[in-house]
Amino acid sequence: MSAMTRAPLYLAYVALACTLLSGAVSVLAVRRHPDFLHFGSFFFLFLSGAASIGAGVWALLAGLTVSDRFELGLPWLDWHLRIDPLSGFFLLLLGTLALAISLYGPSYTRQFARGPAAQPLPPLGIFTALFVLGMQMLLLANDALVFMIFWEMMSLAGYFLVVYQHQHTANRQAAFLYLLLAHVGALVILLAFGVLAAFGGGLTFDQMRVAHLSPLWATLAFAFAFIGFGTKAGMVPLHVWLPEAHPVAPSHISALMSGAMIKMGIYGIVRLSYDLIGNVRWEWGMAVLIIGTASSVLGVLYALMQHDMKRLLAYHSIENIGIILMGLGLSMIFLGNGHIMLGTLGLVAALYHTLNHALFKGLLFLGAGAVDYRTHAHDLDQMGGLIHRMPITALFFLVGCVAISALPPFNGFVSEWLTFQTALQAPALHDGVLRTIIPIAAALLALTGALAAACFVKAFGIAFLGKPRSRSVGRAREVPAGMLAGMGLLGTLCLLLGVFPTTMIKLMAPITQLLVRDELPSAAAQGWLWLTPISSDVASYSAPCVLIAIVVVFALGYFFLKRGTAAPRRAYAWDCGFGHLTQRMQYTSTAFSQPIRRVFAGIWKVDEHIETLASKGTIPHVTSLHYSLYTQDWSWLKCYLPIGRLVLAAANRIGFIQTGNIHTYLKFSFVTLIVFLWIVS
Amino acid sequence: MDRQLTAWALAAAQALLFIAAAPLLAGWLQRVKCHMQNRAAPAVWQPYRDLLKLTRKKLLLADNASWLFRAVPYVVFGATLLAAAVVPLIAVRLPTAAIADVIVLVGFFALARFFTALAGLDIGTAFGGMGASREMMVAALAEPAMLMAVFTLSMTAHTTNLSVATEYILNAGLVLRPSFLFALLALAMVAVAESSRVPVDNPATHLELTMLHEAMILEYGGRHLALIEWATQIKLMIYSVLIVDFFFPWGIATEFTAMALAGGIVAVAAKLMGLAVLLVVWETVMAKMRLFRVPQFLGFALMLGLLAMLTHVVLET
Amino acid sequence: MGIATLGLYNQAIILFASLALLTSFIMLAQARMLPLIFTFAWQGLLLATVSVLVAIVTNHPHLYISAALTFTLKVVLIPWLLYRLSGKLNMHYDAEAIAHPTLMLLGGVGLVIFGYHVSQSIVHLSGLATRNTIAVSIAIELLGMLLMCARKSAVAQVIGFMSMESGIFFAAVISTYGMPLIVELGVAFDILVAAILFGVFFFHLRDSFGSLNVVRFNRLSEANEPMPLPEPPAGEHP
Amino acid sequence: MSLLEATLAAPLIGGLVLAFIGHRPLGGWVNVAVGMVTFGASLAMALDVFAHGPQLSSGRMFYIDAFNVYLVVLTAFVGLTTSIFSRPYMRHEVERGRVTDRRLRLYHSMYQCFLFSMLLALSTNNLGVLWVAMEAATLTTVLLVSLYRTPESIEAAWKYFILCGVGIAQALFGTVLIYFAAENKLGGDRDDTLLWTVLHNSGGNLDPAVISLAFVFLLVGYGTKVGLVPLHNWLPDAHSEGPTPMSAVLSGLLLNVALYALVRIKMLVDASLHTNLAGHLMMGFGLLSFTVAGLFLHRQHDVKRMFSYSSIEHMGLITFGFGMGGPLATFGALLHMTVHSLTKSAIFITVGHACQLAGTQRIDHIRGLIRTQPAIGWGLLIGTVAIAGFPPFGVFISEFLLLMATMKSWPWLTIPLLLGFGVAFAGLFRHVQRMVFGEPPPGQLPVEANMLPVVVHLLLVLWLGLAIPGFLSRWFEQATLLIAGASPL
Repeated sequence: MSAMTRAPLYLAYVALACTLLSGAVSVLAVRRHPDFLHFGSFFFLFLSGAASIGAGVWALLAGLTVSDRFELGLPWLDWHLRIDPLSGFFLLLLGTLALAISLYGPSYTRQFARGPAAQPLPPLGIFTALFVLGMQMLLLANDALVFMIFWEMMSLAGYFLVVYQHQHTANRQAAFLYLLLAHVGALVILLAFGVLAAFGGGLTFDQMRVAHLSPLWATLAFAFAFIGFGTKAGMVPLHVWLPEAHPVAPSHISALMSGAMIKMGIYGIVRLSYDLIGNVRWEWGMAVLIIGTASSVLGVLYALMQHDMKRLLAYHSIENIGIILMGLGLSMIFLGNGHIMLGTLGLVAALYHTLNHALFKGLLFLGAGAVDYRTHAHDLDQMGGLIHRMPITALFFLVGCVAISALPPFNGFVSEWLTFQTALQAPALHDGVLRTIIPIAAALLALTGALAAACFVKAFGIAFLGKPRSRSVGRAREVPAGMLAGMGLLGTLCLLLGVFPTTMIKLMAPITQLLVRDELPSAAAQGWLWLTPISSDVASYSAPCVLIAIVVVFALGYFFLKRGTAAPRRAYAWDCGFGHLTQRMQYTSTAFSQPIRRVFAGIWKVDEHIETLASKGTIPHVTSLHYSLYTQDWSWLKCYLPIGRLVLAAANRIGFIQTGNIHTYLKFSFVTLIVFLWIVS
Repeated sequence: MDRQLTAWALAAAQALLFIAAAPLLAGWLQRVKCHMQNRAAPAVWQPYRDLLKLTRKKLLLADNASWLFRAVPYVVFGATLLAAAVVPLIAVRLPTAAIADVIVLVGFFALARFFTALAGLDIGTAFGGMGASREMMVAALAEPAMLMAVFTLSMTAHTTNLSVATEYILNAGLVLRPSFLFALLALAMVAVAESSRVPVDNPATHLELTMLHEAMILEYGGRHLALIEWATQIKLMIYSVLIVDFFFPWGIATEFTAMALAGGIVAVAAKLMGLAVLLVVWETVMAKMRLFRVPQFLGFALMLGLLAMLTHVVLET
Repeated sequence: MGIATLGLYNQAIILFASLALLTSFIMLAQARMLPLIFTFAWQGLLLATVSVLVAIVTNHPHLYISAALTFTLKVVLIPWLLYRLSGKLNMHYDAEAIAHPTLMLLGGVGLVIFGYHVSQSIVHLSGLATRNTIAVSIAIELLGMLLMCARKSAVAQVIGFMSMESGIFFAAVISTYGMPLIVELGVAFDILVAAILFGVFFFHLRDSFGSLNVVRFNRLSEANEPMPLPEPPAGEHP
Repeated sequence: MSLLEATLAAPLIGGLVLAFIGHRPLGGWVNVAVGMVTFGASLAMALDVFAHGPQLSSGRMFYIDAFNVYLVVLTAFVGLTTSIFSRPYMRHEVERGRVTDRRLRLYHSMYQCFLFSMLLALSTNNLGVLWVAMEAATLTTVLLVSLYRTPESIEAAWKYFILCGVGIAQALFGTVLIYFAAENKLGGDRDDTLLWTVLHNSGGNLDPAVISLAFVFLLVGYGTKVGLVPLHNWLPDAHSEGPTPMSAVLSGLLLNVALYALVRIKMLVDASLHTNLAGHLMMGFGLLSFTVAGLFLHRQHDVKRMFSYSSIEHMGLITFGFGMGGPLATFGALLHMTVHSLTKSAIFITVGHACQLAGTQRIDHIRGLIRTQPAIGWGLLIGTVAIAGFPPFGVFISEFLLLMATMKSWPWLTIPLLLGFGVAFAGLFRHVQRMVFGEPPPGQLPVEANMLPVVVHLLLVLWLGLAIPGFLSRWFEQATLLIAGASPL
């Protein structure tokens, strides 16, 4: 019996071993044998991903909680490991992404083996492995020490991956900022554990679970945890590192970071507030809801102003983290007010969106990587027309765009719909203020969704549609099969999770059982076809029907309209009769977002520069006009820069201690002596 | 089981009726408008003729149109069709209503809009880009306003399911809810914006400065254009029916007898005609506003929606 | 108890101790090099005498050894060394301007009072009749440090250092009749080596700085070259 | 106890021998050999102690207990590895003409004498001898700091000499006062009164007034050598101007030894003083040094200077830990002593090679190490990561423990501590990153480097970070029991 019940943990060990092997193999990937990375390392990563999926699914299906310990660490504190449905769920998420990038990586990393972007390969493999290992272990950790060790290992490995192409200044600056904030965040998390340990009388999670905290201390611990993990998750205003770090990393790493790493922040928040601290309070929920709303709206608004593809995606990670936090916040509010079922619904919505975001954001980053791989273009305003050159990549990228814009029948829509449903139950609360604030948050969520749609119309339209805006883009080719397979996997999952939500929600029942001792019995009450979170009278959604309907429309259109008609004739675009079109007449990304920039002016620090060059002559007329636009993040200008300046100013001030004059030094020790003598006598 | 079948059959029939009637509404609208503006009016059936003609035309595509460009009309039409299928037109308690609630309805519109905008960008014309950019801006502001209005209703009815909500309001009888008034106004303004009517947009023009929706579909022709035009008409009808259902549901059939259904048809037809007249009056007295006054217009709608929600929470519970 | 009630030896101890204190003050005020060295030697002599007297009073014979050590080091070796060096560096007759001499003397007086205040809490342990001389020893130590803080010449600093040492030795003698032998020998050895090393350094310093004025030794100052403050980024565009 | 005498004799004899043959090519090897002998002897002695518990030498001259035994081993070990590193390094210096034969001889001989004095200071049972050894450590190193005879180095040496001399003089006064107190209470045989064993056993009945005075003098005295702000000013100069092997042992070992002396004194003081005065003073000093040094890191332009400030920072942290007392904090502080000296000496070794590579110590002129010589680049980077307190390295564990202890006993002190960590990390990393990454300046060539010591040190630190081996943890526990009077278990 024990073998069967402990199986998830053993599978997890297999995954860890494979990760280590993948790191070990890539040590051999010196310049002469790059295949050790391309095949050896990624092969083991594939196995590791598969194993962690297995472990996670097993733990979820069986609703098992298995723990284990090793004679490591401190003399009086072993390493405690444990796998339960929650960590299983995140292992599943992580494994899926690992699987995808291990399919995608072998071809993608060839650009580092030789050519202009050549880099030593072993670090890439080793730190990718350590990165994954850190995440797997922190998910399995069952005491604060192990958790912190591997939390920091994850951050550190991430640093080395961000700085991998270190000849670019941008990479170095981004990596430094990333590591700094990661370190500070980790220290704050440490404080949260410190509070729990002080009350629980020990560093193991089991001791913390049984600790009895006064509301004040519990709130303090939660605040520390929220700030610390929020830094990693990239919530506003602690997000500044994210849009710097994600774009400069290699794309499969960006996928892993944006898809998995920032989710570890969510995992931490859930683990601490629901599991370790326990009995959630609605005030926390308020904080989380407000921060989440701010993150989502600001994230998408900043994303709209970006024209670097990966930067844009990075800001959307902030937005989606905000949506997840909104779900969590609603769940906490309802739980705090004693509505267990609604709290469960919010939690499910949040976790569902976590998984969805991992899938489509991973997909989008891989797509951006594919474009970069063929065209070496990051700037949207240099792309265009790629749908003709890279049709399959375009299809997958489109799937990602539709999914992240929360459009039915894809997965992004389901989780946002669940969040809406949770929000709409606000009347169940007694507090009138909550009842008003929550729907407003919901409306802002709607705004976020609409803006996201706008942003991805821009991203896909400018990059893949229209005409190529630069020569290298015009000459692009489709990417190798491996990369397509990686994207295809994630794209398919996006569709499946969108069409069969009931199955997924059933799978997540053990998590809510573990955390809030409840699940959603009504969700699939009407059968797999109908998603009815609360009851069929309140709300229902049938994704399969939607999919079928659209397919049917296509079929009918084919039969009644297309069949028998001649093949369409091709001609110049009409364009209201204006003459020849050049690619320079197309809308650029900057132009596309101009109306929204005007509507929401003031959210950004916008500096526009227009330089006109007038011709000589009796009638001067403008010969050339150069327009440039910078949008900057207020939180950077108003928060981080001042802190940096403050520290450096203090450092400069304090220089007087080291004057170099020995008399000063002697006086220091003399005065110290006198003062102390005075104190004691 | 038998009852189930009839229900499904009815639902299918209603959906078909819905999409079939949509051009009629457009035609009626056109006719009334011409009368009001002292112009010679086309027949009410004119839209049908147009659609038929378009489907017969030979398809002409811009030279760098991609597969996406050709798929978009079907996606748009499919999404709109689904939206039509879930809105109770003549009867409530129809099973199709369970496929999607009002939030999903908004999702369908968003889906259609998303792909239309992409199609606008596909050819690479300046007009297409302009249309897409402006349309998305308008949508970004319209969607939250609409949801605020809808949330007010669904909070009152404790459901987001259209059919159930309609039935609730029907059974509640005539209650003078200030929140409903505000919600009605908000929804009407959003409807005007979303179905690209004056003052936000002007469907009857191809001037660079005034186009929003038209600019995106400039490059379409033949059956593609037919599908999109039809979808637009259906969309207008959906909005009108929503307003009717939510605020004046009386007369809609609650049981599946021939009498009741006939009554439902008559009632909804009458209500729609009345609504159309109101819309025409509005369109005649209003002038198309500058693009950057549209945000203020929609902002006002959002404000109304918020007001509706607040009054609901503060005064009505 | 009044000094009158003490025996002659004890009175002598107190007398010589106070004279040693006086020499510290003289060193503080003494601007010229040669007299400074001689004063230091005198101080050593006084302290050696005191330790002999203490040895007689409390008949601790091994105090003679520490007295001898003090004599050889503080009266003979180190002054001689300094004399030779300052001769080699021909600075016998150069004098330095002392900043605020009166102020410094007043400060010295303050230090004496402070030393007395500090010693108050501990003297009651000493069985010695002349226990208050502990205050004097503390004062000598602190005055030596003050000298180091005040003087610009490296040689003067060394003298200040040495007089600190002698103050400590003095404290050891009168409070505890001297330290264990091995410690005393070790300390003496260290001081001797230190003195020699100081001599070596005088030459190095002179060679590389051209003078023994310690104020000039500030190449390693960090006060200059501060860090530039970060500026707002110029936007994401390159 | 012959093993201990061997441990002490080896470096002494080695120093004498090297005083004659130090300049020969053989000298470097002899240096290494002596280091090996010392390390072997110390290890054997440690195992002996580990087997039979604390040992008092005949004549009660030396005393080895759980606290100092592992410091002895650590000192011998780092001495050995640094001598391994210093052989090629000094040869390179001779080739560059920065060092003559005479000075090379001086260097080798003094290196061993320095080790001897530190081992003596650690293992002696007599507080007076402890003082003598500390002073001897200063005297042996002061000429090495000025080995290059540049004006800067001589100035640095002078400041080192004067400041440490003055400080150590205060310590002497403190020792005298302790003797005074002890001699009053215990009386007995005069030569025993300064013996640690005697004093410690007599614990409690020394006169508090005298002891607190003594502690002030000793704190200021030995604190100067530990490098506590504001007595630290000599430290950056001495570390940055001397030859790199000296910097490695100074900051890796000397600071430890001084801190060791301070902690011994604190044990005495706590025993007889029933207030927590000593602890509070040390905490204040430690916290001040920690924060101030962290700020100073930001404004450095010389790489060795920067890392010496990081040493000040960590010493401050350890002092804070010891001052806080309590089993958890003491355990953390002991662990931190070990990992810090291992990591910091490894870093200085790497930095030495890096400076030879770039031909300068200016941070602004050191670039792209990882391109020119990956071994050095990675060594420096990983060393910095380790010292910055990132897992899985041991420094993280000790800082974790210290934070937890602070959280338990002084919750509100965690805030300055955390700020300090953040500031220090930023200050350290902003410079190191620029040196390691980026494009190397044209014409930068690899140098002959022996990275073995670095690898060994970092592996040890990694080991300590993942799992503290049983015997070591038992040592730490015994030491904790000794110092804090309770075991963390």
